[in-house]
Amino acid sequence: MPRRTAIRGNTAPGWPRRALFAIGGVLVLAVVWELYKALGPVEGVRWGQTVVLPRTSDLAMPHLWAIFQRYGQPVDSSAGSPTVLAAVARASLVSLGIAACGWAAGVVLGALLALLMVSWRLAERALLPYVILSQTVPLIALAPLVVTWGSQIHAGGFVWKQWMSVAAIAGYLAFFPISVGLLRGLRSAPVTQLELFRSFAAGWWRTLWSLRLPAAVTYLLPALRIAAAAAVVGAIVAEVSTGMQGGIGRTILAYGIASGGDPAKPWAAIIGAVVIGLVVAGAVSLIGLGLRRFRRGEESS
Amino acid sequence: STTTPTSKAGLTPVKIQLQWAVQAQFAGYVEAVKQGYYKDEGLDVTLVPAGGDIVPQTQLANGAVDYAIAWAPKALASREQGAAITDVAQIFQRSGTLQISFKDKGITSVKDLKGQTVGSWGGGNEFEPYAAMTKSGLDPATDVKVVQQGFDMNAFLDGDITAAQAMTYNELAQVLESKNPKTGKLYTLDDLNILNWSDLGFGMYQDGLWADTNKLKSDKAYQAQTVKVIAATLKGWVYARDHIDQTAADVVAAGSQLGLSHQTWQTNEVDKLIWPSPDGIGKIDSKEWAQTVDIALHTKNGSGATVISSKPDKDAYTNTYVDKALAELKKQGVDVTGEGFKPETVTLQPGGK
Amino acid sequence: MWRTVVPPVVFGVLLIAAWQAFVVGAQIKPFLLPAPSAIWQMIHQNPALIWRASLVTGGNALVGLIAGALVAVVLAGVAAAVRVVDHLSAPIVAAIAVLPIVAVAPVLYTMFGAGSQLPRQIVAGIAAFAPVFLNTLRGLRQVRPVHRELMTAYAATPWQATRAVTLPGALPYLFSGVNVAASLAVISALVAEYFGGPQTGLGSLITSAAANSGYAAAWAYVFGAIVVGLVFYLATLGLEKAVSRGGRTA
Amino acid sequence: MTDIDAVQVEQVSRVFAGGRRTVTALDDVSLSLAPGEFVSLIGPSGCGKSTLLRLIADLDAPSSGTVSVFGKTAQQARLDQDYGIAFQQAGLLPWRTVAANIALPLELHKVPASARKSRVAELLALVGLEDFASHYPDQLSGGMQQRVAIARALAEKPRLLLMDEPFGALDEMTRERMQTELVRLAAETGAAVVFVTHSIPEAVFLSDRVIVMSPRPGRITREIELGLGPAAERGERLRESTDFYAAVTAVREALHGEGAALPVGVETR
Amino acid sequence: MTDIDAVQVEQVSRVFAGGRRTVTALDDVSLSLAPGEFVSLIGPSGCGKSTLLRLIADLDAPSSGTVSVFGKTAQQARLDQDYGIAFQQAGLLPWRTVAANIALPLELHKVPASARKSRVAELLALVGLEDFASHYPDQLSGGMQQRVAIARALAEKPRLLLMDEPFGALDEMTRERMQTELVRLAAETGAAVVFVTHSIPEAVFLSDRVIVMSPRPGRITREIELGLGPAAERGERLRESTDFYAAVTAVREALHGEGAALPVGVETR
Ligand SMILES: Nc1ncnc2c1ncn2[C@@H]1O[C@H](COP(=O)(O)OP(=O)(O)OP(=O)(O)O)[C@@H](O)[C@H]1O
Ligand SMILES: Nc1ncnc2c1ncn2[C@@H]1O[C@H](COP(=O)(O)OP(=O)(O)OP(=O)(O)O)[C@@H](O)[C@H]1O
Ligand SMILES: Cc1ncc(C[n+]2csc(CCO)c2C)c(N)n1
Ligand SMILES: [Mg+2]
Ligand SMILES: [Mg+2]
Repeated sequence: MPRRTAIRGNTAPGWPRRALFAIGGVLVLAVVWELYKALGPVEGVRWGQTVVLPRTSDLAMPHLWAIFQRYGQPVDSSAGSPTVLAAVARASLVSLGIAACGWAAGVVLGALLALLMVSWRLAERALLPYVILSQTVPLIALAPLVVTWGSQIHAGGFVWKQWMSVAAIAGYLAFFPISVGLLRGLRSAPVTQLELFRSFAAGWWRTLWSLRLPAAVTYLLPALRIAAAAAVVGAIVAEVSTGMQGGIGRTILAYGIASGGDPAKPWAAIIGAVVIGLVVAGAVSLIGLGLRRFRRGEESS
Repeated sequence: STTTPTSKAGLTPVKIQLQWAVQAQFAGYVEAVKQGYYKDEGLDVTLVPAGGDIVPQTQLANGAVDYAIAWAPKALASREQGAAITDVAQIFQRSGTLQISFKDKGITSVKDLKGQTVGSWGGGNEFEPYAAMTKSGLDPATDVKVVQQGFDMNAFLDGDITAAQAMTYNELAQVLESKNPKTGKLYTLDDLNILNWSDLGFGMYQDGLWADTNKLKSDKAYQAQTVKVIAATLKGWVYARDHIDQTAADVVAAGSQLGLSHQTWQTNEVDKLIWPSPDGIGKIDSKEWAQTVDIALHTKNGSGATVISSKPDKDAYTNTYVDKALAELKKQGVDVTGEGFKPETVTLQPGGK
Repeated sequence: MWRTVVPPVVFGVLLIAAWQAFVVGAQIKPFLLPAPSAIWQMIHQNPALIWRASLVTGGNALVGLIAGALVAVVLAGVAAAVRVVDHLSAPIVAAIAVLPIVAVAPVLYTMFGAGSQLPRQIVAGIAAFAPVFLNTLRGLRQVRPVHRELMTAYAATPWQATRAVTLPGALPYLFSGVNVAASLAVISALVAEYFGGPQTGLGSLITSAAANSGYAAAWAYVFGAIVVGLVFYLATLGLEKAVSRGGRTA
Repeated sequence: MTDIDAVQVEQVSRVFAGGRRTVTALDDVSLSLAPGEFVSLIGPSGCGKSTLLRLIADLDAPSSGTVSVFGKTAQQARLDQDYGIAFQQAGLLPWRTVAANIALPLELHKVPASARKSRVAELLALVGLEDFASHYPDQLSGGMQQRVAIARALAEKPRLLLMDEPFGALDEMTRERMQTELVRLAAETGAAVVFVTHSIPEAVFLSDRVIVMSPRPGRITREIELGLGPAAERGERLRESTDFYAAVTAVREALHGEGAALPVGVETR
Repeated sequence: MTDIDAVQVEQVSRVFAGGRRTVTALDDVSLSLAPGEFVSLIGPSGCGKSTLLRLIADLDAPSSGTVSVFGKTAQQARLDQDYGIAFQQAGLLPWRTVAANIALPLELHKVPASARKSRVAELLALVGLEDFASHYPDQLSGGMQQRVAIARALAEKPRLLLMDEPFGALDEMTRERMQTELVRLAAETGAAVVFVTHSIPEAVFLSDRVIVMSPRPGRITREIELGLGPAAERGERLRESTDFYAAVTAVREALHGEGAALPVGVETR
């Protein structure tokens, strides 16, 4: 008998408390970092030949305040050079935009695949293993192919741009969680409800729209979030792979090249990359708010 | 296709594929754009930056760009895979690849590398040290520990790599822009032992300008355009030779993400790889070419393969176009040999700022 | 068995046949797209090299996967038990989930030394951590009230309750995390080779070959990577079957 | 009966060819239902009650034999929406409000919004849930959910209602109230009903006729015609009447084979 | 009664302080149970039956009043493992075999392996599942699962059995068989039983005493002492006897307040 246990008190802390805890977590990490840097050996803790705890030199672990100071200073000595913060923010926005395109492309491709697999069992059996294996193909091998074949496309006035290659690669990473998650979600509609729709003589599309898709929302949302993170990672890797300028991936690399004399600089860019990842994941969570009514009964914590 | 679309102001659009991000390594091209030399020839040139996995010569062969800058050995390997490309101007006359180590390691000859951790970029940039080691009786697979070298020099600075690969114009500067934790001052050349592959006789042709072989054969307009591209480019390099500081500033302005002192150093060092060019900048020397081919034929890389398996055909390079361009420039009174070139002494700032 | 093996095999064969036909029919140059036959030839020529490199990369991925998964499980256990830890770790876990390899790998080589395999293993471990942590935490939270009350009724100690109910119940979740983590660990270990470490793995071979337009060779090494990924995937599936016999969670 | 039969099941068998062995869920079952007639199917677990219902609803097809509904094929009847169906679980869509759940079949069949609205209001009143129109299913008790499912089944005024243990999840009191309601509703709308249940008193209380089935292979073993008076008059009193107990005893005996209890350890499913 | 009471509930209240409003689940409830006595709790949904049972089991604590079990506090009784408990859902661990599920409490209380083995064999025989020892729960029917849960509750030969609607999920026939078994088991082991149910016939069939409760606030409204003869002799015949029907009617009336049916639309939970 489906007795509801929903009466349980809502023990999850509210928004402000959660945010406080999150800040606390970051602070704890910061303290651990600085403590280890202060107390750990410069050469790192070794176990036999390998370093098992990191080196504490400024090169390996710059002071956190050095990183934050670096944000306020100009990128380089040339006239009119923007601050690192401005440069990282601009590069992050570029990557964010590309990742968003890649994410959208991945969502469309992943959804199409999921629909194909859900409507045709044989397709699922034949395709699913390859969907999984597709993710073990390294981007190093893929990037040149994407760039090469992309440049062959000239349809009308359309010209394949470099950022499109980056977005395509981001999409390649993003489609995977979508196709797997959505497939599960579309299959999650209970048999009784599917039969109900059959008893209403509802067609395949109606059933998809009114039943399968709403039922898939709880699976789709985490998939969208994972796909967003994957798209960001994909965009950043692909920027480096394809040599695209202006994004945060390229910035990380460029600042990394300078790290020998300016160790805080690459960290400033890395933090930028993590922030876009979090922003994108957070933005996708907002989609979840819009779809709240499809998530009734989902556990809050 | 033979139809060359015209862009704004009747200029012909041309794309040149760089090997890397915009930096002073490509100063001549940057200046040819900046000083309007391409425009004077009726060309609207776009410099296309590359990244880790983009192979410039492949981009050229599949028509994504009109010209590409490439290292000869890698370009020859691509030719064996069917890429129809031709070296039409060999800008860098000397190889700029070094193997550097700290003085206290005592590595003064190739033989001293035995048993050491040797850095390598892989990806076709490793043939010079491999050839040198093989010649000296070292087996790169067993006698040294080859470690992948990343984009930064931290592994070298931390001592994880004893002898690191370095371009005179880039990674060497990265080291010299770093502080020696023991002294708190920047490292200097006195702290380093340097093996210079070019001086040791293992140099292979590096940055050259490559064009599409088939179009060179059949497309008159492309032939004429190639001469123009080369002429303007060489003029850019002349400017870079004569205005080192301005060039460095222009490179930074063109979007290089490294600092000014680094780009000044880089301009100066790149100039050294070009000037003086007694035969005229861009000329391919058949003896040097033969050395490149010879090393490419006989040196095995980490996976046991040689760069190329047979001698390249005669389309691999030609001086036809560079000769025309040089003649043109000489008529304009441009100094294309740089006999009197004197490198400057550049002071690097911490972090290359 | 028949139904699960035949369709993917047939699809794979068709795919490869179409690829071969395209390359041969349209006379695609090898530097644009290598033919499957050419790739196969490269595999055939150099099986020992691919095998050795696969062992290196696969070994790093395995160490990373095991370490990352262990840390994730332990931390998930603590987070499930102590709410404060859960809330404190939330932003850090979220950040780890979006850390790009390109950003962390160079830093790790600087922190742990570029001459060893450890940074690669850490990269693989970081990649494996997030999915295992998040799934396991969900699994640990999913203990059915009946089971929890049963343990109270039996006056079971917390450790007994954990062992008898919480851990076994969380296993399927843990494994669905491990399944995702497996292929992530492989790809991450491989990409990390790009930024440092001994040049003995598949990643080094792939870049090296690709830079010389040796795409047939590059794809022969990619084939090695795919096989390693497949082995990991099947191994985690098999492990799941072996450990969680007895069927579904409630 | 002058009308066409509401349901006509003729010599129907249904064999499931499972992995290792085949299961004969129904073996040569025949059954007919007059319009407006209320028939209950009762029998031990696995005797094929649900299977029979699903064949009538064209959610499954017989291995042999024919099923016709109002003189058409079961499939045509389904496409014409001649029946309403309710399952053991309410099967409401959790993301739709009560009103939207009831409106679902109307929406699917493109009934205009205004007509839909008034019909939903009618149905809400019928099942006594006017105040809950904009609640979501998880805000309702099990009994209320079941009433929503029943309202949904009635939405298109079907001439035939198929119900598979719709009250299984309810507590005894709610269940008895729902039974009273159902009898009233069926009488009011004149619908024929096929009602699957495990409960003997429920079957007796509701039906004009109880059909007793036995498993392996699924067969109809007895049909018991009941004469407990017109639907409208059934109520609490009936449940305590001697007639009622007599009928319950009769069905129990038909079901258990005259008191021959099975030994423990032999499962009937 | 010369013995100490098996259960002694004295003036117990339980108030849940929920988000917006407080719910008085039990209000001043007193109850005592002699050793070996079989008592059923019956009442509409939400009247506090489960809450009362959980207080006795020390799975929850009263807001006021005291609960003692065999003269000790409920907590002490729980720690001493004086009771066995079975919930509405069987609550078996899906990753343990039938035998391992039954052995669970013995394992947790460090009964040596050999003793455990023989006790499990005994229990399997008791519930007629000897052949299913190494099956997993998902390979069993609902009724078989419930029997495993009961065997588990009996594993440590408790002097008190607490059962919360253990037969709710079973079909009528299996349910009746399980009832017969339970009466026999309780009589054989001499255990006192507190049995929660929604089914009037079930309460009547099983119990020495039926306790009727009413909701909001949860109170005991009636206790009905039954004299249907010794446990061992109850069987199919009893269910059809006039005494049985009379008792069922008596409980029904106690429960429904003499035929005063509630209007549809007012939920009792
Ligand atoms: N899809 C199926 N595949 C194989 N066997 C099936 C399938 N559906 C039903 N059966 C079998 O057919 C028989 C009848 O099943 P059915 O669901 O009709 O029983 P039932 O009378 O409704 O039982 P219950 O009272 O438990 O609902 C059972 O033995 C069952 O195992
Ligand atoms: N943890 C809780 N928090 C708040 N209220 C509760 C909680 N547990 C029970 N209640 C409330 O206490 C009352 C009694 O609940 P209880 O579960 O004891 O009822 P019950 O008689 O067992 O009902 P049912 O027949 O549905 O099982 C109900 O109104 C319920 O909503
Ligand atoms: C992974 C990796 N590959 C190559 C280089 C070296 N590199 C950077 S620029 C340049 C000259 C050609 O443009 C060369 C050889 C590196 N640092 N890291
Ligand atoms: Mg059924
Ligand atoms: Mg209860």
